[in-house]
Amino acid sequence: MKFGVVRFPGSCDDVDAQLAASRVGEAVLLWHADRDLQGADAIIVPGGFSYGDYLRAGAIARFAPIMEEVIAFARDGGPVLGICNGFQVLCEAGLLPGALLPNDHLRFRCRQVTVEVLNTDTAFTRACEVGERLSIPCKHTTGRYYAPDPDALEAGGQVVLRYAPGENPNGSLRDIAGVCNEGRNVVGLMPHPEHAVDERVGGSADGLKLFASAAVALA
Amino acid sequence: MAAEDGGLRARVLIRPKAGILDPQGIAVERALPALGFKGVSNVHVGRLVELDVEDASQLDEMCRRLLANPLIEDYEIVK
Amino acid sequence: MAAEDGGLRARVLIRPKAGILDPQGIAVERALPALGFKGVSNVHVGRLVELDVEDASQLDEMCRRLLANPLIEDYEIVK
Amino acid sequence: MPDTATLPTIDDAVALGLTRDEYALIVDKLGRAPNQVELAMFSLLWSEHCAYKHSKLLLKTLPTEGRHVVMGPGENAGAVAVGDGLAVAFKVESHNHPSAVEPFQGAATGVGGILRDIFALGARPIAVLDSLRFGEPEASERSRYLLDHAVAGIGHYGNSIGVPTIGGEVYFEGPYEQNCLVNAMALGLAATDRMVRSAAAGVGNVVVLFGASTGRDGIGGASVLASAELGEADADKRPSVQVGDPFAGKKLMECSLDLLDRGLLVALQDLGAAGLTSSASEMASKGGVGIDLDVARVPLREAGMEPFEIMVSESQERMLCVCEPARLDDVLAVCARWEVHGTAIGEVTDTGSMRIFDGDELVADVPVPALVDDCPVYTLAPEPPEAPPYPAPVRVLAADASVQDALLALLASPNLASRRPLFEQYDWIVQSRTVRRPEEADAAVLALPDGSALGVAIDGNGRRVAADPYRGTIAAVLECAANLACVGAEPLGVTNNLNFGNPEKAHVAWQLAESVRGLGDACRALGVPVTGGNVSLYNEGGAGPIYPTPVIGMVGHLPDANRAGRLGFAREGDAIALAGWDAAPSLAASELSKLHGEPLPDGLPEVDLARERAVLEAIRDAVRAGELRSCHDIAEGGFLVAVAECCLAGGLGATLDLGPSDDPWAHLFGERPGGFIVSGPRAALDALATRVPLDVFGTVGGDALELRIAGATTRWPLGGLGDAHRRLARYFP
Ligand SMILES: Nc1ncnc2c1ncn2[C@@H]1O[C@H](COP(=O)(O)OP(=O)(O)O)[C@@H](O)[C@H]1O
Ligand SMILES: [Mg+2]
Repeated sequence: MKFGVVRFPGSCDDVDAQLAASRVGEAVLLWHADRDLQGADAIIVPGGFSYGDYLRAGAIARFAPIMEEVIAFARDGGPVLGICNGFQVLCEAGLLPGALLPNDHLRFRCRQVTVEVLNTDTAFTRACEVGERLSIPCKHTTGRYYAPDPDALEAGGQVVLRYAPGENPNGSLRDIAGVCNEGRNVVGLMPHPEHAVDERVGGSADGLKLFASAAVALA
Repeated sequence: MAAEDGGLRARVLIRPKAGILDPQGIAVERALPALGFKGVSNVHVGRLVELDVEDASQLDEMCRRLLANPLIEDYEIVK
Repeated sequence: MAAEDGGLRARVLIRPKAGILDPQGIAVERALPALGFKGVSNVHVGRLVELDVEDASQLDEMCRRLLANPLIEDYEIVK
Repeated sequence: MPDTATLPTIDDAVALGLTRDEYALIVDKLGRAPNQVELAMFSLLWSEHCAYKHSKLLLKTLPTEGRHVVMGPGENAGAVAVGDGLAVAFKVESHNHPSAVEPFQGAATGVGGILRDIFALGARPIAVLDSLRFGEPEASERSRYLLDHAVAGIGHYGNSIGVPTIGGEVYFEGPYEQNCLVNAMALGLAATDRMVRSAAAGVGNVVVLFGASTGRDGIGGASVLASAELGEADADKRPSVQVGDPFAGKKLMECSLDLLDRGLLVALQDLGAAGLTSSASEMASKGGVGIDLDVARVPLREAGMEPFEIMVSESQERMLCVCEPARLDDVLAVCARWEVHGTAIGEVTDTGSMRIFDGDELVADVPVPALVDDCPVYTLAPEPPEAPPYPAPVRVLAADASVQDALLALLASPNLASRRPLFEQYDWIVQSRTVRRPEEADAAVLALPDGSALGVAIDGNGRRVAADPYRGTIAAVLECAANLACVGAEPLGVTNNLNFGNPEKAHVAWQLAESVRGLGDACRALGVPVTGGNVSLYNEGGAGPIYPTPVIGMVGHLPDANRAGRLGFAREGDAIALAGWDAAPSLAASELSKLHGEPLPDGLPEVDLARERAVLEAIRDAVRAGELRSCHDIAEGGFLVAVAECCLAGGLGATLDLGPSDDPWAHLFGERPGGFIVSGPRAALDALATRVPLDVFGTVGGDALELRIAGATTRWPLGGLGDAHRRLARYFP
């Protein structure tokens, strides 16, 4: 199992994602200007502030050369996980529905949140149980999820993760914390599972399940 | 409006789509009365992008692909 | 431009002051060629504030005290 | 040498902050009057900020030697060895005045600046801590504005560049109303044998400027030099507010570390305040060489910049390096990979002079020693004031307030309330090292690759220093050491930022001298070297000087990250003890006395440093042994506040039985160093009792804090304590 973690100028959690992924498989960094996915079986678009979040979070990064390959890989059903800024990039790239807007309180907020798994039939939640609660930190300024037709998303099982009652840190529509595409192979979420893989520094290891899921998917 | 280099100086106004919560607008609207400004309403905060372009016909595509996100924003090109 | 309620719909354009670093403008200008948009230069990114005001004479003070940061931004009021 | 402009006058020199005598000395050193560019360069390097004119002699008295020291004062930051072939570089620096003008950008560029000092050494930045001082937030809208924007600015830069902000401190006191303090500390990790110094070397080597282009940022004062050519209309071409660009900073950081990893550089130096002038001259000075620079090759953000403007510009996100000519192409290729602009702008010479060219034209020629070493240093004329010259705070707690109300008022007071509304705006987890988050322990703890960890704390209670500059500064050092002991860390090194008023005032000079004496004595007593720091003087407002505020940053090491201490009560039924104190604390200069509106006392009680050290070592050993379930030092607010904090952090109540006391108020709310609230199994507490005075006074459990003292019982449900403790949230709507 080989993970490829994209590195844009301004990516911050790329090495963390690589560390987390390497707990369940091999993990390499993919340079934004290359067009080579290095034979990765799953792609992670990590957190951070690609291109400084200037103009609009994810707006510039989604045009990086490597993204052409990631988009093609995703269209062929390859598993792609977008975390925080990566989620923003995948929405901007049209691989995931909706968009992420500035938090309703307009501040950066870093805190441990509890999310509930709604759909386990995706490339990154297979190792979870429906209704299972995961404790994962989130940290962002632009995480308020919006989609024009949330009913359709829910009906289609595209809402993968929901903030537990009272835990919505950003004003996201219907407490949506993570979504997937119709093919279930592309998943994006605002919380940072790569920062919840080691009790010692993560306060929880629940996030490991998302990476393990990718391995299960391929096994 | 003409740009120094003879090209065109274009201005793009980008607004949050109607119906989408605009917390920045709300924050401004809340702050104004506190400063003694009465009778202000319907405040919205968006983005302003100004640029020199040689080929103005590219502007619309530029807005759709990069400067604005049509899902959440409307844009207006002012030349 | 008239606002629904008969008051005035005002538009404020807020730009980075000349000479003040505009990181966003630089980032956008750098990105455009990569997207195949050539001949774009002098890109600046600012903010757009639109609001209904009953008393337009307050606008200038509003800009100085809240909407713009006079230390690093210039503003232009368009009525 | 050919003269470019009409020579500036002695009045221009004075307008630039030099004295007439200093100007005369410059003329003497050059054997002629300096031209415009040269005077601009002298005005920067002979400024208080660069030359430490009023503090150098005091700083010389600080202990800087220690077996762990890898780099001491003199480099961009200090560094200590932490085993496993690794060293930790760390330094605190101030950005007070820019933050008072534009708090968001001022604080953001302050973080950017200290991070560049760290990676200039070849150390990857792994953490930021912030130290903030503002006026009273309840009374002052300006202070609330400064707080809100400075915190957002720190988060903006640190979060965006991917370095966690793992701790900090903030105090609110009237004397900071006009002159807030924004200090930032950064830590970096490097392989000891890979660290670089900033000494330029190798005649004929190339000097490369890389990073952001150069604009008129920060050219405030120096613009008087341009008044000759520029009319009023051009005044707005002289912005002096610097805008931080963390994205450019991130690329610059990765690029610099990449260049060093590939072994392409001879020397590396950041461009901080005083820009190209101080970076290039300091590199030349440390290497005992000369440097030629061509300002015409410097990439500019704005057209028509004068040579002197290019030399003094404070534009952010720039670095200067020296490489061998054969490596230049590789260096520029690495820059290009990171989308960082790199340009060869000069070379190392054997002239011993800084020679500045504008194309072919020589526009400045100054011997390096004259710029860097020959600035006169001044001995202070200290005079203690009659009494601390600060107005008494406004009373906010009734004289007859009950113990019940006093505890709630203290927990809700801006200096004690939870800092969560601040630190939630900081990313404290990126880089996957943060073993102890804010409010989990008294010191931040960062895991190291070998399973050991770093403990870091920053502190400096200005009000206590104002009451007694010598003992107040000792207390600040002890507070940091106590925070480290609570997580089990042994102090390895200290950095400090001396924030004071105008040292030409006798009583400020006295505060500064006494404070540095206290810093030196405390560090010697604890056996901790001072490896670096910064000095910020002239912090005054209309109402006079700020509280004297030495901000102490301390870095320590603990052998096992898994045993890092926690402050919250952890288990029902655990015994709670007070450890360390051998004498009752005093209400003098305490937080309670502030709430009561009492003026500062003239002096603080004496502390026995040898004894304090023994207590700190005993606490540290007990935490390392892993048997204590919680450990928290008693600081502002005193004993009862500390216990309440243990309850809130652990989500558990406690029952305390204190028995009779001749002065219950001092007992409950008095302050003095060296006291700790520990909890755990009785056996663990008994073991600690063999080394320090220890009094078991309570039990963990329930959903309230219950206090029995002298027969009376007072009860605080945790919910109520929590509501009080969350009071700062109101300033971040
Ligand atoms: N209060 C202090 N205590 C110890 N060393 C100090 C202090 N203030 C400054 N220094 C040292 O003096 C040197 C110059 O400081 P500074 O000019 O701030 O460096 P830079 O320009 O790289 O920030 C540094 O090595 C710094 O650590
Ligand atoms: Mg430096």
